[in-house]
Amino acid sequence: MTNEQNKQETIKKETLWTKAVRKFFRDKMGVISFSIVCLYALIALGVACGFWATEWSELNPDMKNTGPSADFWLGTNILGQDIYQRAIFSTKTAFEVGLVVALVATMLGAIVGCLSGYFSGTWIDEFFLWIIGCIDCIPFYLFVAAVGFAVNTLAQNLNASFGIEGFEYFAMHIAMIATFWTATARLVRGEVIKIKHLEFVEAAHAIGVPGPKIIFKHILPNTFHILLVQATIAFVSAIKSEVILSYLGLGVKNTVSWGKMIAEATQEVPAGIYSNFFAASAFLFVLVMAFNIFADALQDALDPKKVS
Amino acid sequence: MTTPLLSVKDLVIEFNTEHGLIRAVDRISFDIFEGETVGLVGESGCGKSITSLSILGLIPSPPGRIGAESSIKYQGKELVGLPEEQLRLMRGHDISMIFQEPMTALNPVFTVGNQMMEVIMRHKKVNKKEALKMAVKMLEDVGIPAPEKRVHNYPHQLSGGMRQRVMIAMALSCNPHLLLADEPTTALDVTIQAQVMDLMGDMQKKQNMAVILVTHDLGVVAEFCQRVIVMYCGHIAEVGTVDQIFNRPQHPYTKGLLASVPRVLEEKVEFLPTISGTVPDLGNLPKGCRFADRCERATEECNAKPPQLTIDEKTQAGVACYHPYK
Amino acid sequence: MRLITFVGIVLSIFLTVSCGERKTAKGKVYWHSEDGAPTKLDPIESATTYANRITTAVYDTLYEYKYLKRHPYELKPNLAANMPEISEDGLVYTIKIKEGVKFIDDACFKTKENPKGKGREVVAADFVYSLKRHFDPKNSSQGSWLWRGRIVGLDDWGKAAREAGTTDYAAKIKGLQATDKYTIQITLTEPYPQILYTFAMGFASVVPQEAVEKYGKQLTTNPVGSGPFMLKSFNKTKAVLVKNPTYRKEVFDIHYEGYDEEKHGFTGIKALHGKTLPIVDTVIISFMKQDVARWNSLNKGNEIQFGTIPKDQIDNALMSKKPPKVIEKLAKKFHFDYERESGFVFSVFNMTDPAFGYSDDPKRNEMNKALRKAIRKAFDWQGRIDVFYAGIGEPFVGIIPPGISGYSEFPKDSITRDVEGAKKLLKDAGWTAENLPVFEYPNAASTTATQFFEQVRGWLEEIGYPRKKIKQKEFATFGDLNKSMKERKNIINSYGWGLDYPDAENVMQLFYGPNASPGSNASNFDHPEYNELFEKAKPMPDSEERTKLYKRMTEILLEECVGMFGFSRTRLKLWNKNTIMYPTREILSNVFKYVDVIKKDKKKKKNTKADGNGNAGDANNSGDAGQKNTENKE
Amino acid sequence: MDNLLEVKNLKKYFPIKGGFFRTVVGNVKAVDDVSFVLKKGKTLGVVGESGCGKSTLGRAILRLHEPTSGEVVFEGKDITGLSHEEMVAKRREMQIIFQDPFASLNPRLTVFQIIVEPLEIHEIGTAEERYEKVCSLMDLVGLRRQYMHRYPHEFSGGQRQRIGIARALTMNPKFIVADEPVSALDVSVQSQVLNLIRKLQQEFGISFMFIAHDLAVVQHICDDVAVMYLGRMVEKAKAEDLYKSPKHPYTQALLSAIPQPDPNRHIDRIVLEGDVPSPINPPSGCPFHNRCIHVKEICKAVVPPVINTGTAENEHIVRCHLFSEEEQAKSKGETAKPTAESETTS
Amino acid sequence: MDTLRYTLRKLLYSVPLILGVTLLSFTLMVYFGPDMAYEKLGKNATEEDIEREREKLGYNKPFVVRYGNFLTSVLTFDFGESFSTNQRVMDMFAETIPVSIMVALPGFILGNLISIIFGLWAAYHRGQRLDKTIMAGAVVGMSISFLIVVIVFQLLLCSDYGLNMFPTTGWEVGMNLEEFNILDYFEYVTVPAICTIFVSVGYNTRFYRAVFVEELTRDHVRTAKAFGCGPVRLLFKHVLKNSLIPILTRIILSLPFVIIGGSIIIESYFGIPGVGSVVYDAIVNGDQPITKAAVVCTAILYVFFLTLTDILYQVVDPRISLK
Repeated sequence: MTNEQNKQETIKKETLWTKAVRKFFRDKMGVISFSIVCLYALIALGVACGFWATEWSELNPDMKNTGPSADFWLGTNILGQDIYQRAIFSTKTAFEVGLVVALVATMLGAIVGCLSGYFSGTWIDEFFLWIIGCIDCIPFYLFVAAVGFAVNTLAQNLNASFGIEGFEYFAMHIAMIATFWTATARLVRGEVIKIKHLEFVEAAHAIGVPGPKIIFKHILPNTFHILLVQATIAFVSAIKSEVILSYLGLGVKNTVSWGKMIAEATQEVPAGIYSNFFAASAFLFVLVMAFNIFADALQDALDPKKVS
Repeated sequence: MTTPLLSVKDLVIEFNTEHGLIRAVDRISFDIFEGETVGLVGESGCGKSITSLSILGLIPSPPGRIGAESSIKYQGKELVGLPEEQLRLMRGHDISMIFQEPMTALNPVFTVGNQMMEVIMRHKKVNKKEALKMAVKMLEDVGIPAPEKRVHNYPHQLSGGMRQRVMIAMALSCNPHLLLADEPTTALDVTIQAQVMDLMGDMQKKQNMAVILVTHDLGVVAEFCQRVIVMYCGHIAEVGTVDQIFNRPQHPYTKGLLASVPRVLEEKVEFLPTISGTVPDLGNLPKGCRFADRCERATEECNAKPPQLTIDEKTQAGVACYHPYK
Repeated sequence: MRLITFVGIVLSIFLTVSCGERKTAKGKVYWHSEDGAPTKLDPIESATTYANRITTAVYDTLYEYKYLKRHPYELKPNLAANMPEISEDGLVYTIKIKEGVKFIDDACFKTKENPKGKGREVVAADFVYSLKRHFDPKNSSQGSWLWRGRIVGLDDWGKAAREAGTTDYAAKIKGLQATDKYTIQITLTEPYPQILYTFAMGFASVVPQEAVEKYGKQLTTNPVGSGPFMLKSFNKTKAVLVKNPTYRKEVFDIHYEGYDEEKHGFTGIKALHGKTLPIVDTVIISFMKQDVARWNSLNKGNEIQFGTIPKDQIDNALMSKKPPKVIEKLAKKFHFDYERESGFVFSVFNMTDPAFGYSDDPKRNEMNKALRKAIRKAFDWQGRIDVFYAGIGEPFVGIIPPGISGYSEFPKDSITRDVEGAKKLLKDAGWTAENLPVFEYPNAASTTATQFFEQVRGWLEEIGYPRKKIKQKEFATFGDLNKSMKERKNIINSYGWGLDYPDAENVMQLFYGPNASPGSNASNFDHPEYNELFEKAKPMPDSEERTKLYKRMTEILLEECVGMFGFSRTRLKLWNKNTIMYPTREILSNVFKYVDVIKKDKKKKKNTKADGNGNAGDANNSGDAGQKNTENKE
Repeated sequence: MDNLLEVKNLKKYFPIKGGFFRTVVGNVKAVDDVSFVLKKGKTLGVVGESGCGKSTLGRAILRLHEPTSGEVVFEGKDITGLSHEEMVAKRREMQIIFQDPFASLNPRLTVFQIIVEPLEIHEIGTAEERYEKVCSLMDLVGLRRQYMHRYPHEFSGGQRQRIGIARALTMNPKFIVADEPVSALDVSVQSQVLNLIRKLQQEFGISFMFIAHDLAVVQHICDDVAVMYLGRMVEKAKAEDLYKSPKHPYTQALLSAIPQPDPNRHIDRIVLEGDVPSPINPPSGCPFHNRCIHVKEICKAVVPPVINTGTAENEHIVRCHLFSEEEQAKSKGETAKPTAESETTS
Repeated sequence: MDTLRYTLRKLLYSVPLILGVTLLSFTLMVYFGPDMAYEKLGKNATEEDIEREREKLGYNKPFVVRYGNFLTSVLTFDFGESFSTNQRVMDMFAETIPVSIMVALPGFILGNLISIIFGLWAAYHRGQRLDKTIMAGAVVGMSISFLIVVIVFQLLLCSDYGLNMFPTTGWEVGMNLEEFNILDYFEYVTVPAICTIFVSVGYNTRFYRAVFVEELTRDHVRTAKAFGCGPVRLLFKHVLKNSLIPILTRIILSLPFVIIGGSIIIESYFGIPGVGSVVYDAIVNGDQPITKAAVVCTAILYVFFLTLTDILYQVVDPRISLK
C-alpha cells in the first residue's frame, strides 16, 4: 500500500474549481476576453463611484452634433453632450442591468429547477413545469412588454398606497428576469434529474440526510457549472435585449444606455451623423463579444466531461 | 506462418490533453498471422483498445495522432499515412471491427438491415435487392431466428445478445481477413457471453480469418485465443501462446494478474493474492519499467531504463522484463 | 457546382427585382405619406389629423376651407349649397344642402327595390343623424365636446337615451332639425360663432344610417360617404383611396380658392384651373412613423411623392434657414414649401400639484410661483428650437400664436432665458438644493422625448437644481401619458395643441377652469377673473373688443406663470415635381381632390430615374421652380 | 437471536403507467417473493444477470426503494413499518456500498466531508471526535490521512471505493449491502478491495449482503450464495454446496458459462438458448422455463415452490419443479437427478 | 389510431397550460394593463363620459368577473373588435398573419438551413481551423445587436446612400393568388430576410454544431467509420438524422412565435403590416381583444406544435413511442 500512497503525493492538490481556473487560464482567447470584461467592470465601477463620466448629462448648446475633437473624444450629440462620456457612463448601466438580471434570473432558475427536478414526477414538478410552460408560450417581446407595463401599474399602486418610490425603475429588469429564468430552470431541472439518480445521492439517503439538505448541499452545488454559464448568457442577453427594448420605449429610465444611444442613432445615421451609432455599437459589441467568448471559455473550463 | 497478415512496428499513439502530450501507446510491435486468434489483454487504460482502433485509422484526431515512425502493414501494405479514401475501402472489407457496446455501436434510427446493406453495397457491387438477400443470409448465419423479419427491426427492438450477433454479421458480411473484436462480450451477461463467443469461434473457422480479441477478461482469452499479448501501461509486457502465458507466465505483471483473478471451483482461500498499488498515470510515467514500483522483483536497473521486448521469431513469444520468472 | 448555380439564381433574381417594372395602379396615382397612422375612420372617432384627412376625403362635410386661402382661412360651402342664413340673435342657423348628391354604391343600400345597392341621395336628415351619433351613449365620441351644451335639446336627447338604455334616432330635437329634404335648421343655446368651423371638421361628416346599421363598429373600415374618394383598403401602414365615380360635378376654380400667382405660382396649380375634381384616380397614403424611412422613400423618387424634412436631415437639406431654402440637389428634384403650423407647442404646470402649483399655504403659494418663474427663466426657447425644430422660427409671447385673430404683442421677458435671474428668484423665495421638490418630467417613451428631457435637465442643473431631483417619468405610450395627465398626476405637461378651427377661442379655452382635466385644460388652471372674462368673450365673434379681453386673460396667464409658451413649428414640405398640389396639414383636410400627377412616360422612365429629376422636362414646371427660388431670395 | 436479518416474501413492483389517463397498467416485478435469513457476521452473496433484481433487492431491504409488500425483520423488528424518523435512526446500523466509484461520491465534497457527513447528520461526537473518527476510518480502509481534504476525482477507482467503504463504516453498522462493489474495478485492484472487505468482515463481524454478477468473486467472500433470476431467488445454499453441486438448471448453466483463466480446463459448457426475458412481461410459471433444457409442462403453468433439498441446518433451497418431483420420487425410492453433465447444447 | 389517441390526450393535457397562459396574460395585460378610457374619448372629455367609458370597457368589475368574461371569449373564440381600431380581431389577424409569415419564413428557413450546413461542416472539422473560423464568425454574429443589423442593412440596401436596390418600407405584395407576384415578393422580403438570417445564423450555428459534435462522438458514428463510410454520407445520413430531435424541437417550437409574434423590429422598421406590430401596439395600448386573441392563438399553436413535435419524434427516432 505504501507504493500507492507515494504515488498519490505526486499529484498536485486541486479542487474542481482550481482545476477549472487553471484550465481557463490556459485558453488565450478566454483570458483576453476576460480581461476585457474586467476592464469594462472597472470602468463601470469607476462610474458608479463617480470617478469619471460625471458630465455625461451636461449640455453644450454650441457644440451640436460635432465630430471627434480634443474636448469631445467621440464628438457630441444633438444636445451637445459628450458622447464619449455617455458611452462610458452607459457601461455602468449595462452592468447594472446585466448583473441584476443575470443574478436574480439565475438564482430563481436554480431554485425552481432544483425543486422541480428533485421532485420530478410529483405535483410540485408539474406545477413548476406548468408555470414555465405558460411563460414560454408567450412571445418574448410581448411578454416583456406586458410585464413591464404590469410592473409600472404596480409601481404606481405601490407609490399611491404605500409611498414606495422608484419601483418602476426596475420594470425592465423584472420583465427580463421573468422571461430569462425559465431557460435556466429547465436546464437545471434536467441536470438535477440526472444527478438525482447518481449513487452519491442515494448514499446521502442511505445515511439519512434530510431532503432539503440533499437538494442544497449535494445536488445544487453540482449544477454550479451550468448556473455560471447560464448567468453569463443571461448577462449578455440582458444587455442585448436592452437595446431592443430601448428602441421600443421599454428601456432603462432616467439614465443613458447604449440602447438609448443606438435608438437615437436610428434617426441620425441616415442623416450622416454616426457618432452615437459608432460609439454605442462599438462599446456594446466589444463587451458582448468579450462576454460571449468568456462564456465559451468558461463553459469549456467547467465542462464536467472534460474536467474528470 | 511466414509472412504476417498484419505487422505492427513501433506503434506510437499520442494524445494531446490538458496535461500535455501523453503517449497512450509507446513503441509496440507485434505480428498477426492468417487465421489465428490473438488476445490483446490488459487493464483499463493500458492502450489495448486504442491499438486496435489505430489499425483502421480510427483514432479521433485531434486530439490523438499516430507517431511518425509507426508502421502498420497489412498484407505488406503500409496503412499509416494511407489516404483516407483508400483506408475507407479497406474498412469493413479487408479488416472489420466489432465493438463493446452493441446498443450504442449500431445507429438507433436505421434498421439493422439498412445498416448492413449500406456496408455490403459499399464494398460489393450489388444492388439493393441482392444486398438485402445477403444481409438476411448473414443474419441467418449468425443464428438469428426469422432473419427476414429481424432485418427490418431497429436495434432497440433486439436484445443485447442479438445486437451483438447483428454486429458480427455486419462485420463479417464482406468476408474480412482480419477481425478486430474490441471487448465484444464485456457488456453482455455471462450466459449470453458464452453464446457470442461460441458464435465467433464458429464464424472464424468458417471464414478462416484472423481475430484480434481485445479484452480484459483473462478467462475469455484462455478459452478462445491461441496467442496472447499482455499490455501494461502502453507497453507490451509479454507475448506468448495461451499455454505459455497461463501456465508459465514470465513477466511479474502477468503472473500477478493471473494470481489475483478469483476463480471458481478451487479451494477457498482466505485472501486473494494482489498486485499492490495502482496503474501509473499516463501523464506521469516512471522513467524505467512502468511496472517497477508495483513489482516485487524490481531492482535499480528496472527503475533506470525500460526493458525491451524481444520476440523470438520462431515461437513468436517474448517478455519485456529484466528479471522474468523462468 | 450546385452551390454556384444556386448563387447564380439568387443573383439573377436580385437583378430582375432591381430592374423590374413597378406594378402600377390604374390611371393617375398620387402617393402620399404621413408621419403617423390613424386608428379609426369612423367620423365620430376621427380625432387625429391622419384620420381626419381620410374621413373628409370619403365623407362630405357641410363646409370646407378654400384650398389656397390663408390667414384668415375662409370657409366655402361643400355639401351645403351656400353659406347659412343666420338669425339676428345669432342663434338659429338655416342651411340648405346641395340637391342630387349621392352616397357611393354600397351593400348597405341593398333592398328588394335596389338589389345592386345603388347609393341613395344625401338628405338633410342624414346630417341630423350624423350629429346625433356623437351623443348616442353607445358610441364613444371624440368630438361631442364641440357641440356639448350648444345645441338646444341635443344633450337632453343623449341623456334620455342613456337613461332609457335605448337610443331613439327618430326623436325630434328642437335645436337640430331637417325642416325639409334639403334644409337643416339648427338652434343654439347661446351665440356660438365658431359653429360653422365645426361643420368643416371630419367629426361633422355626413354618414348614412343604413351604413351604421349594417356595419356597426366595422364602419371604420367600410366607410360609406359621398366624398370625392372611396376607401379601397386600410391597414396600419397604408390606406388606398380611389376616385368616387358617382361624385358630384365639382370644378376647380383657382381664383375662387384664393390663387395668388406670387405664392402659388411655382406649384403649377394654374394648369389645373377648370379641371373636374378629383383629378387623380388613386391616392395611396403610407403611414410611416420612422423619419428615416420616410426620407429614404421620398428620395428614391419612385416611391412616396410627398414628405417632410426630418429634423436630423435639416442641416443637410437646407442651405439657409431664414427663410428656409433647400439645397440645389433637392430643389432640382422637389418642390419645396414651408408653413407655420396652426397651433403651437407649450408646457404648462399642473396647478393642482401642491409642489409646483397652487398651495393653500399663502407663503408656499408665493414660493411655488417663484419656482415656476425660475423654471420659466431657465427654459431656453432658442436652445429648444435649435435642437428640435432645426432653428427655424421664433417663439412668441402669450398663448395666441401670431397670425390668428386675437393675437397681441407682449414684452419678451417670459421667453427670455435668464439663468442668473432664475437663481436669484429661487434664492429670494427661500429655495435651496435641499428643499426643492422633485421635478418629474413626464413624457411618452421615444428617443426625442428623452432628448427633450435631457435638455430640460441640463437647463435646470444650470440654475442649481440637483441632478438627482430631476427625473424622467417615462410612459410607454402616449395613451399612458395622456391618462396620467388627465388624472392630474403630472407636475408639468408639455405638448402640442393643434387648432381645431382658426379661432383664438380654441386656444383660450385651454385655461378655462371648468375645462380642467379630464377636459382640455391640462394645467387645471382655475382663476376666477380669467373664467369670468372667458365666459364674457365666448359668444363674441372675432373683434377688437374680444382681442382686448383676450389680452387681459393672457396677462393673467403670464403673471401666474402657468407655463412656458409658446412656439409654432414650421413644417418643411417637399413634393416630387411630377405632383401638382399645394400641400398643407393645417386646418384644411380634404385636399387630395385637388392633387394632380403628371403621368410618367413609360419609355422615358429610365432616364428620369437616372437623372433623379421626376419630370423636369415638363416646361410647365421647371419655370415655376425658378420663380419660387426668386421669391425666397426676396 | 442468531438471525440479524430476516426477509420474508419481499416484493418490489414498479408500476407501468399507460392508457389514456396514465393509469397503472402493469408492473415490473423487480423483486418477487424473496425470502431469506442472514445470520450475524455472515455474508450472503446474491448473484444474477443484469436486470434480475438483485440491486433492487438490496435497496428494498434498506428501504431506499420502498418495498411493495413483505417484511424485513432487522434484529427482530420489522423495519418496513417504521416511520421516516425511526428509519433515519435505523440507517446507522444498515449501510450500503455502491458499484460505481465515480458516481457514488459527491464530486463537490472533500473526502473528509464525505466521511464525516453521517456523523453530522446523526449529531454524533464533537468536532474533534469526528476528526479522530475520520482519521481512524481512513487508516482502516488504507487511505492516508493527508488526503483528507482532497476531492474524489483526485483518486483512482480503487481508492474511491475505499472512501465509499469508509463512509459506510462511519456509523459502525451491523449490516452492509455491498452492491457490486468490485464490478467496475480492474482485476488487480478488484482483489485488493475484496481483501479489504474480507478483513472488515472478520474484524468487526459485520454482516454483508454482497451483490455481484460474477460467481467467482462471490465465492471468495460469501458464506451463503443466492442465485436470482427475473426477480426470484431460484437457489440458495452454503457457498461450498452451491458451487460443488448446483441444483437449479440455471445455476448450473451460469456456473459452466464463466470462462476460466485456465487453458487446461476443458469442460462442456451448457450454453443457454435465447435471452433473459423482460421483467415487464415475464414468462408464466417458472420464469426460466423458456430457456431451460429440462423444461416440462408443469413448468410453464405453475410457479415452482420453495424446496429445501438440504438439511434443516444446512439449507439448500431450490425453486424448481424437478426437485418437487424428485422428492416425490425419493419417497417412492427412485432416483432421477439431473446433472450438469447430462446434456450439452451448442 | 395511436397517434390520434395520443394527440387527443396531449390536447386534453394542454387545457391547464392554456388556462395558465390566459390567467397569466389576463393578469399582466388586462388587469394590470393600460387603461384605454381616456384615449378613447379624446381631448375634451368629461368625468362622466370617462366613468361611462370605463364601465363600457369593463374596468370597474372585480377580477374574477373580468377573468370570467375573458375566459368566455376565449372558449367561444369570440374576440370581438379591437378597442382602438374597431376592426374585428379575427379580420385583422387574417389580414396580418399571412404577411408576417411571408416576411419571417424565408429568413427563418434559410437561416436554419445555412446554420445546419455550417454546423455540420464545423462539427466535422472540430478543433481545426475551419471550425474555429466558423465559430468565431458565429460569435461575431451573435454579438451584434439586431437593431444595428437592421439599421445597417436598410442603409446599405434600401437607401440612396447605399445600393438602393430594394424598397425602404412597405409591403406591396398581393396577398391572394391573382394578385400575388413573385417579383414583388422578392423585392419586399429580401432585406428583412437578410437581416433575420444575419442575426439567427450565429446562434443557430453554435447550437447545431454542439448537437452535431455530440452526435459525432457517439459509438455508432465510429462504427459507420469502421465500415468505411465517407464524410458526406456520415454527416447527412448518420449524424443529421440522429440529431434531428433537438433540431426539430428548436425549429418547430419557434414556429408559433414566427407566426403570431412576427418580428416587431423588422415590421416596425420596414413598415410591414404584420401581426407582430399589431400585437405589440395592442399590448402597449391596452387593446385587450387583440392581446387576448394573440395570446390564446400562440398558446394553442404552441400546444399544437408541441404535439406535432412529439409525433415527429416518433417518425424520426424509432425508439420513441407515444407513451
